[in-house]
Amino acid sequence: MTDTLQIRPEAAAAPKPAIPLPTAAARAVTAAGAVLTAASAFLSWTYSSQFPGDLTVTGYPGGLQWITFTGGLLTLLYLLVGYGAPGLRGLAPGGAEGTTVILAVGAAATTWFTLIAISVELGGLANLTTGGWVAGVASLLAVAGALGLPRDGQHPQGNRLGVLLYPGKRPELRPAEPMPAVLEVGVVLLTLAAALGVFAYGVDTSYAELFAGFLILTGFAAWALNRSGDFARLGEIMQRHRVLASVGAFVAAGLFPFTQTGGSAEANANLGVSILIFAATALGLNIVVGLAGLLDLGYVAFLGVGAYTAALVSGAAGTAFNVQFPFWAAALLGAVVSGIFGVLLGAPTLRVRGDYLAIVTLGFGEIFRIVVQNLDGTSGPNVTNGAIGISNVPDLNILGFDFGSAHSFGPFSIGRFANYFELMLLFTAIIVLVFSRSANSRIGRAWVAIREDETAATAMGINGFRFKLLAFALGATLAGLAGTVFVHVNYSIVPDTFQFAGPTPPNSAFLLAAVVIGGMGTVSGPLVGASLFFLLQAKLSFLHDYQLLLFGLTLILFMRFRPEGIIPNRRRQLEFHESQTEGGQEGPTPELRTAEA
Amino acid sequence: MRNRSLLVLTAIAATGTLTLTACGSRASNSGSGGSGSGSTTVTIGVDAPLTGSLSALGIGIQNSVDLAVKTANKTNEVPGVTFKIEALDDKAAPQQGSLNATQLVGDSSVVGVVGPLNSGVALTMQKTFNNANLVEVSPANTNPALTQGPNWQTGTKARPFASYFRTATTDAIQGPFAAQFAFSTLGKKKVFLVDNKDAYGVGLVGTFKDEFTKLGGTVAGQDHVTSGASDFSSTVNAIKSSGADFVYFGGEYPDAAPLTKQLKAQGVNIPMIGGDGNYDPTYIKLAGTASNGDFATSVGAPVESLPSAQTFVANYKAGGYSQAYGAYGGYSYDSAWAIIEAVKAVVSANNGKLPSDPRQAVEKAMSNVNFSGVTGTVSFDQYGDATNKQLTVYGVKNGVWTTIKTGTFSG
Amino acid sequence: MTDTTTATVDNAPAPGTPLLQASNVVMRFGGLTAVNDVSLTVNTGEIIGLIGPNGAGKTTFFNCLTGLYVPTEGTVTYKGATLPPKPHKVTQAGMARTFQNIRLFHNMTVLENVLVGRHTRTKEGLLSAILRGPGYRREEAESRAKAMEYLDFVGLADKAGSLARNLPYGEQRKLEVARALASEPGLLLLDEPTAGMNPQETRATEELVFAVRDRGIAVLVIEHDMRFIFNLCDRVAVLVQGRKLVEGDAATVQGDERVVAAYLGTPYEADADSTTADDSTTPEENQ
Amino acid sequence: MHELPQNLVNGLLLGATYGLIAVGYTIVYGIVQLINFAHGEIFMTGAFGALSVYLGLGSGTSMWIAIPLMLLGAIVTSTVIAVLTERLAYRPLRNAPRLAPLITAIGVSITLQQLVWGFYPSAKSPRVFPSLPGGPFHIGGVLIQSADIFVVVAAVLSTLFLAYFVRATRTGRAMQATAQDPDTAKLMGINTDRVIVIAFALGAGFAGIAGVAWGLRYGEIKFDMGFLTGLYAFTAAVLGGIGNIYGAMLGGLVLGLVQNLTAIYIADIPGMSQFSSQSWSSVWAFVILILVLMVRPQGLLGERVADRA
Repeated sequence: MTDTLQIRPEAAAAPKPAIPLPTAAARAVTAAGAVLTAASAFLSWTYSSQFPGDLTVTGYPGGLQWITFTGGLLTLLYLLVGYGAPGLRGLAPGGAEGTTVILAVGAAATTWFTLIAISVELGGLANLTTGGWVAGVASLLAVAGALGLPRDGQHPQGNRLGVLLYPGKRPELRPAEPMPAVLEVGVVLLTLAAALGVFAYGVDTSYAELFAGFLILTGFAAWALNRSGDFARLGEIMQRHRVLASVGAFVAAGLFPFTQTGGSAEANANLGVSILIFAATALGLNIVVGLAGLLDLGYVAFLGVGAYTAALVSGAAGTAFNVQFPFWAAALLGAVVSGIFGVLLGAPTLRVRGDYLAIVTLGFGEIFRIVVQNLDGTSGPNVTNGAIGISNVPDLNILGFDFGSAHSFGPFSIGRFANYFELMLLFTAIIVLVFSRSANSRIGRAWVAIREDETAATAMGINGFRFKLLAFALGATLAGLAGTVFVHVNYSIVPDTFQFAGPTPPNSAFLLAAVVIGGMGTVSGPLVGASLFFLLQAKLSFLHDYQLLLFGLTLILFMRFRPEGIIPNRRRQLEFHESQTEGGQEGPTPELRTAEA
Repeated sequence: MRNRSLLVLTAIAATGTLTLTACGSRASNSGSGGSGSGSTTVTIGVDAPLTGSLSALGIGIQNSVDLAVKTANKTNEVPGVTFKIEALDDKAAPQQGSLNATQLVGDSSVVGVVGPLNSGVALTMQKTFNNANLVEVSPANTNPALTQGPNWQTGTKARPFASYFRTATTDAIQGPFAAQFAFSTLGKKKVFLVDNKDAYGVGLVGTFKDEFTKLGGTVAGQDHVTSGASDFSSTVNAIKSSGADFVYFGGEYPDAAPLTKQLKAQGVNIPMIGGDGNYDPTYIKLAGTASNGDFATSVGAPVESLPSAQTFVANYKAGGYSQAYGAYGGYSYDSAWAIIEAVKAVVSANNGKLPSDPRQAVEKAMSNVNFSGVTGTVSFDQYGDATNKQLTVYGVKNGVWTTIKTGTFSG
Repeated sequence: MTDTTTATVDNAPAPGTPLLQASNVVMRFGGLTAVNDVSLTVNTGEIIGLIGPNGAGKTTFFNCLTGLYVPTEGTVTYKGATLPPKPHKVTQAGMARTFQNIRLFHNMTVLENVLVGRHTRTKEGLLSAILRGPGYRREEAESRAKAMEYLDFVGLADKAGSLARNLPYGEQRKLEVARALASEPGLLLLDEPTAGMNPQETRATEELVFAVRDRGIAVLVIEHDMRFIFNLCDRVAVLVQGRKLVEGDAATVQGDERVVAAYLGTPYEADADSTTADDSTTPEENQ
Repeated sequence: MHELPQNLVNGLLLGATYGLIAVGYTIVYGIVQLINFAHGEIFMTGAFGALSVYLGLGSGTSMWIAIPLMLLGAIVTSTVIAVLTERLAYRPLRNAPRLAPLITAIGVSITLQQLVWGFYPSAKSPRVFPSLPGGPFHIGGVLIQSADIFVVVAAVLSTLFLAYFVRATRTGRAMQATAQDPDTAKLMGINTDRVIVIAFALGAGFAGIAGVAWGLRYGEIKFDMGFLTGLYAFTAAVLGGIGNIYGAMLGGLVLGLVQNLTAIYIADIPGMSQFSSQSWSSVWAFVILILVLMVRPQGLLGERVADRA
């Protein structure tokens, strides 16, 4: 292997810390701050139990205090890593000091978010007890200390993002020597368990403040782990154990309903299955948008085609055809019918001009809803029962397993929505498989080639029209497949669900956002993007009136500043594995195509 | 060694998050603790669009239920039981409705739910509530299929969900009532039917048409418009050339107002009759003078003619709510009160104590509820529909809605 | 004789068989005649050069050969069959090209770029890609082996995993050649392969072209660089203002006064002229 | 009979409004090959700009004074917003992959719509728009409102102005040159950035006029009126041949007729009676779009342009 990479390419000399402190003093201040922050979570922060989570108890943390507690501990951990504590060295291959700064700021952010939320909701700073003030001051102390730490990482000059770059960028890393296989497997499993834990906690957050605090800390922690290089290391290990990691990820996801107990279990399972449907559909859209570079703005209509098809053959009372197909046949039919619609729509459009597709699909999304509304027997033949929709779609029963009722597995019992969660997980796995396998094949390479440069792709013998149509139809098919589950989960289907931009997912605009914000062309991007997006709108419902506005602005800002989405382009990883035979097609980067000008 | 430390990190992260998960539940427990000793607190859920375009209606529903709950607590309506409300925002979206339904079902203190506003939302909620025997009372759903099954029109009525009730009057009553009014009172025999393709409009026009033709009237023509459209000129022309002597419109005022305006501008001075979707001051504001002479039916007697309604209005004002109770305030109050009455019946049947799982009992008690509410006498028939069939016709005179006729639908 | 065998030296057809024949090609855009009655034959085993000042219609002519344009008049045949009017079918038939301004798939790796070049020589569809049967694995492995071989041939084997856009300029040119070769062409069309290169790089390109020819692949080169062309080509054709001025070996062309006049006589005008014939094609290409 | 003349007139009037909006799509697309999804919202903001001017004038103002001011308000509002979005959202992406500006356009569209919905007073429900005095007039059995006359005058004057602008002014010719070949235009010393801004501004101006016309004709405006109308206008632009200004007008007229006539006369086709209602008219417009793409992708007046994809 030729190693053309440098560990630390000519970075400018690291700038001075923001607060001039001797290193030892800085460490001491940070440590004190971090410990105090964590400890303050055991104090009472406010007098009134009115604030959700009841932060009045001294002795153990509650609600948002747990978030602060975790933030304090993480800061301390990476401070110790930077100090070179035995057993921890190497936890931050990309530099611990920058990581510590990020975590300290993250901990302070959640803490102050909590304090401000208390003051605002209960009316005034007077509602904070001494414990609250301790937490606030301690978290700031940790930040101050961290700002006195020596700065590591790369510090490119003259960037507009300013303060965001204070922690520095992670230097390029040399791949680590593999660990013993047992250890690596352990790491993979623990990572998956941790991911499941974080996800389950996020879904289970029962009030908006907790979710917001959770989100703040998770965001900062993700940034920190990326900065520290731990994500890169984990990525390497995952790459080595790809099969285990992907199978494990699905098993972990499958365990999600079992982590949910008590009254909110079904509600959380319902949330879970809704997220899965949304995410799987977004992944289908990612073939069209991310791989082939075609903008489909009416994608939810294909979900609708699949859903209506499945509903019509579900045996629901009052539908035009009084038939009941077995679910496998209904699912297949839904997918195929949806795919046919994709071809019918794509064939005339894709032949002409790529960007006409965007507006034609936008039109189709609207028309689909209007047509479905009209096919009610008075203003058209009765197919869809019009605006009233198809109700009372029966629950599935596959091989004697009744999806409508609760089932117990040993000590665990899962309810209706958890059943559908598992079913949808299977469908998601299929869609992931289709996506990743087609992406890493002759077909996927042709798509990406078309996306990158259609003229050059054509000159390489790729029939542009045919492959664009294939991508479009495949995307439609997968959405149709997701739709067949969708209709059963919701018992019913009405035309109003299928809007371009509506209040809740799935709708075409949100699907596009999940793909764009998550990361175009990646598998995990839309999954993460969809989960994040869904939880955001579900948990922070007070933002609902501004939701679409924020959403529009987010699209603009992402396209401007981070067109590759939140899942970073892992292409660079490939550079370490030059004999690498398989690599995901990652999203486009803000490349300037000046060469062609 | 660096490899080991990675493991350590992961372990810490994993245990940390799992601990968090385990401990995250204190919040919800302590949140529902409530007040007073010796008194059981039960929750009445509310599901309505609290944000978005329909939020005015949704908040009206929420506030009215809140008023009912406060009133019941103040008068100690059910001894030993304190009520509280939990309002969830369904954003007028079926998916959110489904999520809310599971959440309300999961909260064991919930004994009944008021809502939703939209029938599309109701479709996704009904079965979830029904599986849990949790009573749901909608103040606003008017589609007959929700209570009488999808084949109600062909005469095979079958109640799909025993837990679903409503205080709103169905299209099956309002449409025919309007038909009788038009045919008998106004003496108009030729109608042009227009609906806006939403569930409410389609249902209303369908039932109107059946009754009107049964009475001997003729349908001169029919058109369907897309909700949200602006240009109705083709519809107006169709009406003009049909020679109809009035228009029956199924839908809401944002579509009805421009239609009646464009109709009159083309010189077609025939009245438009609509349902309670048209009965809104904005209708007159948008249509201007073109609305003069138009009619709308609405459910229940006019507020000023019912003392109970006047009390409600006064109490609502006194309650200090920042938003109006809206079109469904009275029904929402009655819906909540029906649940309270049912709980009362359950408690008194169980020696003054609420059973530990009262949902099924409450569902049973609902069918026997009978009280004088804001909108008249509240009770439910074998399908869960309100038995109150009192309706009122309002007409636009000089730019305001005025009461024309109050009557009870029969037949 | 199949397409695939032309790639290897052993089975190379006897030199001298006509491979590509363009006869009386005329290309008009509205009122502008960009290519006027040009005929050109490329025989197997030959390296043919096509030169001319800016705006002479070289690229337009080139586009007529690669199926991007359908000539207004005249015919182009490859191995005796009329060239299909679609670029992708031209490649399928056995002609591969590079671009004047390098057009790689920037966000794909070097290896993937070459694998895309294998497109016409592989046929696994979507279903087999998803099912990954033994046939698929075999073909994919074979494709990768072949692709690596071409990378090795152009000297980029050690960069297989890098992103194409991270390659230095000269290597990007090489990659374009490797990508074109991967489609196992009988004729390779190079559009200004040394544009922007220093003398050493130009030398290396020269050798690469010879090596390509030695694999039994005929080459048609469009170039500005006279020295490069005259070193390289068996025959050179000169296009001026859409017409073929002369055609012959290096000495003949170099000695022709009209060629000298065409190159020296209209230098500035030629630059301004770039807006007409030659560059009228760029908008299509540039998108 | 269904009063054919009246239907024709109504269709043409609707179509003229579409045409005014379609011009904006066609100019911008011709120059930067961007489907400016936000153009429908530009139209909508123009209408709200005009309404703001009207409300600011006070109720006593004569409509003859108010109308020119409202037009000015509409044009200024839409132009400013269009130029701002071009400057802030689209220009930084000039060299980005082609998907980026399209997605940005979607974002701009939603943002503008939500800004009006959330922050314009009482814009959550339709807002009443003033109407023109006078009328209606009977002309040969056809009833014409005074607002209809406004639409006709606006459409005719705008088209004439545009024809003059493109043919006879330096900027207009620069625009044509840029549309044909941006790179060469740049080489020839044309400031393409400026041309692009002018294209956006020009399109927005017409959209603003269309906004006023819309408000006057229907008496109300709403925050989401730009979405579907924009879609129709784009269809009109494609129908007429994208890039061709007269084509946009022609496409608009044809589409308006199609929408109006299908809603009534499809019923006369045996077996199709159910598909003839106002609620199907948008479906027919869409079918027309697909048919045009299949049969004559360059549009009615368009020349064949090689696919730049």
